[in-house]
Amino acid sequence: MSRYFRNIFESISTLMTGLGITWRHMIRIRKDNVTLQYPEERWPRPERNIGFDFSEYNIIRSRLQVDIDDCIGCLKCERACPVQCIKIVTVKSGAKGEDLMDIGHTGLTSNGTKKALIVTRFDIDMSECCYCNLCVYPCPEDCIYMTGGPNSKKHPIDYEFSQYDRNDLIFKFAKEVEEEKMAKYLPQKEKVEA
Amino acid sequence: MSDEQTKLIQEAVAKALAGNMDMINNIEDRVTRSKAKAALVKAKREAKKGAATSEETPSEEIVQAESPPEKSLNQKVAEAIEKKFPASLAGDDVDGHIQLTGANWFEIAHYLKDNPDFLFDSLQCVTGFDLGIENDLEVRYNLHSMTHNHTIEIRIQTDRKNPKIPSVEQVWRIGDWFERETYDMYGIIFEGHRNMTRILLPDDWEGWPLRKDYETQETYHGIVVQKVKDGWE
Amino acid sequence: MGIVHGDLMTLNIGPQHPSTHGVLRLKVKTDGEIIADVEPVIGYLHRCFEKHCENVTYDQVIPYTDRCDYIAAMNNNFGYAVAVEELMDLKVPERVEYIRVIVSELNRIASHLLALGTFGLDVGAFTPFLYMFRDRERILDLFEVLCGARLLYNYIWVGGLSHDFPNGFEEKIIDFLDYFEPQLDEYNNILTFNKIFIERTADVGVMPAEVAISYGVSGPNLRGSGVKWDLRKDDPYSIYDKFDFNIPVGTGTVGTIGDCWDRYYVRMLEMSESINIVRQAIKALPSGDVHQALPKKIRPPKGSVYKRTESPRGDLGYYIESDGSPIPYRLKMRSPAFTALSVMGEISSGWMMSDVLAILGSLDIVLGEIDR
Amino acid sequence: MTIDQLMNWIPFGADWPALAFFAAVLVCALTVFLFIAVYALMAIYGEVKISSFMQDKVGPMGQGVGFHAGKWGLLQPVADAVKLILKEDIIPTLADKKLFIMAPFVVFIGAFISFAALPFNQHTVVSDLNIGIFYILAVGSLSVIGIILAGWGSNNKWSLYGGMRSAAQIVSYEIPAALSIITVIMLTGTLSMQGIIEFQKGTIWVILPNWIIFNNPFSFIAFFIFFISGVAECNRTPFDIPEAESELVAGAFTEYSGMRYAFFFLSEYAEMFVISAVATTAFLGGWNSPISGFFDGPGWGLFWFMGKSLFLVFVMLWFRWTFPRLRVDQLMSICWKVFLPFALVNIFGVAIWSLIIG
Repeated sequence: MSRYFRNIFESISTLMTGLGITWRHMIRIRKDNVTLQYPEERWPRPERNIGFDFSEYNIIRSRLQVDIDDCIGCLKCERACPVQCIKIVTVKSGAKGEDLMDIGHTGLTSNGTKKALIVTRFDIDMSECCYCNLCVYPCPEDCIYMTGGPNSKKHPIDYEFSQYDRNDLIFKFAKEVEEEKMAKYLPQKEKVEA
Repeated sequence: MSDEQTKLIQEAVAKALAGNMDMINNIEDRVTRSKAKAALVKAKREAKKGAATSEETPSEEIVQAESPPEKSLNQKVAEAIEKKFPASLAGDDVDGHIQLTGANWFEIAHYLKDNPDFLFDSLQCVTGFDLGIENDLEVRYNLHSMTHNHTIEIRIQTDRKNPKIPSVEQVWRIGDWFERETYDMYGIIFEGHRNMTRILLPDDWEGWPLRKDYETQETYHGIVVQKVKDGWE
Repeated sequence: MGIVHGDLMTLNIGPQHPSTHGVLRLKVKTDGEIIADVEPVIGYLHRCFEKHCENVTYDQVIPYTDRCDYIAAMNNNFGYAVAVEELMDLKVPERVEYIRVIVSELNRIASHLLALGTFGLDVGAFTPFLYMFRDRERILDLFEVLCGARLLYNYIWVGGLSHDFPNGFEEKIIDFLDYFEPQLDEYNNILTFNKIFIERTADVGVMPAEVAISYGVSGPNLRGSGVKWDLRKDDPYSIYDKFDFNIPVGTGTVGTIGDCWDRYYVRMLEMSESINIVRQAIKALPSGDVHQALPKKIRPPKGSVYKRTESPRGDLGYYIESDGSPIPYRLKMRSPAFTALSVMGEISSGWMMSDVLAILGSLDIVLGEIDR
Repeated sequence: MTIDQLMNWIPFGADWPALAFFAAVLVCALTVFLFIAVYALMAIYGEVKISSFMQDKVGPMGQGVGFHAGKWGLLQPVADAVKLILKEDIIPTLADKKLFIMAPFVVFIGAFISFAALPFNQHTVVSDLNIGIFYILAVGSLSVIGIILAGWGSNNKWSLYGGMRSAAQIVSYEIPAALSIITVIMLTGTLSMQGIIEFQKGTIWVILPNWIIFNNPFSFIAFFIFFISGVAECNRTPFDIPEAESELVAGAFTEYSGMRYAFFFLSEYAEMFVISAVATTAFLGGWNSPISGFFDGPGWGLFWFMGKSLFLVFVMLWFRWTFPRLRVDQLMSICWKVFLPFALVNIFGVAIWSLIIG
């Protein structure tokens, strides 16, 4: 019998405690509120450049961006990708390190490396990308990176790149060149392919 | 806790240790009952500890007296199996693992689980294995003992064409799902398993996906299985 | 009380159901409200993890391990890294070990918060769930500062880490812990010791220790059954032997040992132990380079290894067989949630409809890890 | 205003009494329906906001450019209503069509006609029945039939579970609720709602209002028994097992969508108001001001009545966003093992109390 009443008493007291907590939260909502009104207020991006010494490391997970002028076509990023969402096709350029203006090919990267290959195709399928960042580390020219963060000078952050069609998520970075112009740079059908 | 309760608990624990669980189960008050059960567990554990220490001390003395090169656990287990089930070992090399023929596997499993020296009461992992397109299939069992805190690995090879291994599902209950998973991926049939069906893949899947010679189905329910993405040759 | 046995009704809980924690289907045979038999049907989320692993290199496996137990991806990374390091006989710098422990313990807290919150949701308490998610968000924010990702980190690499701690990160963690510790009392007040919650969970779904061991149940579920077994203490990997912490076990405080409430409360206590570990680790955090031991190319020697680590859900084992190439010959993941779910049929028959979902919630399964 | 007054105002009332009666009923019905609709929108908004505040978030907020949910999300319930109206009306092929269509209306009728006897202030009551409180208890339990119809008619196992649970629950909780009301009737000696409120005028112990809840310790307990049983009758958490979303998906309402679902929703909120209003009337002095002699009058009466009722509705919301859900057998055991004995003891207690003190 005493257990019966103790049960009732326990129920009342513990339930009142619970009610008290929700009440406290309700009247303190101005202080406790955690909601962000999304389109107007954005989540503050973690401060990267302030506290970080490791500026060479790109620690943001966002859309992949390629500076195609710096790309030497070494295929390291393609091999590093665990989901095979990067596709690169290159062609041997006749003259190493020379600008070929008619197809928009620059001979030197911003690091000063002479380019031996013309990148004719550089596609990234962001619908398959798993944002693991593994393609970023091996790049010798730092030309593939995730947008924003330390790279915001090169490219602002782009988290919200939603599209209506899935194929619009395939980003093509290589410069589009007509085939006739390209033809004269193809050295006797020696296509290098991964 | 009142004295009466304490007395009751002590009495009940004493009876339970003697094998009569009725008294403990008949305690009306839930709190007292749970306390009694906790006390019983504690008492049992202490008894076990006492037994273990009393067992360990003489064996240590023997080791010190004879001082032969210390046997590894794998060797001990292999010897015990060889003694109890002759001709069930396949291969003498027992350093990393113990290779069995698989003939008496169910009985050996029971023995390993119940033998007080080993007490492998937990089956950690069952790994199906393909030794190569030309070779056999293999199943690897990682056993673990909660009491002694030691582990061994047991491997059993089986024919690729007709893979069959005795099931240990009734020894370690988790073997049920592990063996179904292995069957699902390798097509190894575990004899004596009560529900040998696919577990992760759909029932009408063709082939055994983790075998090295597996080839993807052309169509599944009329849908062509794409090997390469559109425009991604 | 006699029970009249009528015809049994088969009821499909899932694959689309609010509280199956993913795409799980429970084939339930019921006699009115009483459950006669439960058969979990899994595989709806099978993503060929093991087949994938046989086709990618060792470092490319890590993003895949993230996606197995996506609630505690750090611990999955950790387990995999430890296993490959043992295979390669690789020694990692001390700072790396400390950082690994810190992040995986933080992730353990995050994972337990989700587990407890959704468990509360399963028994109908909505508000504690959101409180716990609010605090879990803070941990995810910390991880975002750390490695840029909120859920799937790819942070712990074989032989090291992808990044060092940013400057001032230790203070951020301490800030968080100072904020978080009092919150545990609030959770206890609003949910743990709520009488309705106790009524719903105490004495329900009792899992005796023998059953738990036979079914290979591990982690908090096993400890809830009163078995003091924690790989961090009993088979210490990494540097867990340097820390001083307790292993909470279920004691049957409000019911029987091994009931849903015990499993819940063990997780609650484990969170404060994790806080304790993180505090110790931050205090002792040495300096150093986290990248120095990263191998240029991961080519483990021939051989196999089975390594277990303690993930928030239990013993997470990786069986790796290497043939000397940079691609694993065979990689098997022994996922703790897989074994935890298999016990479902054993412990839930005889209970009522509502209890089945309470039991399922208390087992804390992640379907991504079960189906792989 | 009673129906009789309304009939007197109607010009052709004397010539066509039947027609006038019909017109008066129609006017009242439309007014009540409008009231329920507006109140339900407000209650939904309140529920959304209060639950959000309790959970450290702010709920719907219209901000920035464009036509969002209005200032502070005030238009959110309107948007919800529009969405529910425009939604496709789905009737499962294998459902029992007649029952399926009928169920929402039966449920709604139960809540709707209860409003006929609610005294909003000294004059505003559709019909001041002399058995008002009895009437409300009687028609209030109509909704259980609707829920069983919905559960059976949907031809869905979850719905069936929900319907059966709901039947057991509502029928059981009628008993403690009715027994607690009996204590009130014993004190007041009348079944009329207005009569009960009239009884509670004045003060007791100098400043405390002469409400029945303060009348004696037994009626104090009776109030809580009645209110909690009422929560159970409305199927609100912690007693929402008929629609327990984590177990039964949506219980009896699983197969409903669009306007039909809206009717269930509407009647749930209407029923909450009815329970709160009855609790207010029977225990909290109805439209009486808490400070006797001040703030009286029809306007204040309406204010006090609505204020007290809406506060009780708020308490129901508060319960919902704090507590876990009970299991079905625990629900029953609470009803039969706790509430029923207490309610019975209360009756004797009140009887003895009024013999000795009164």
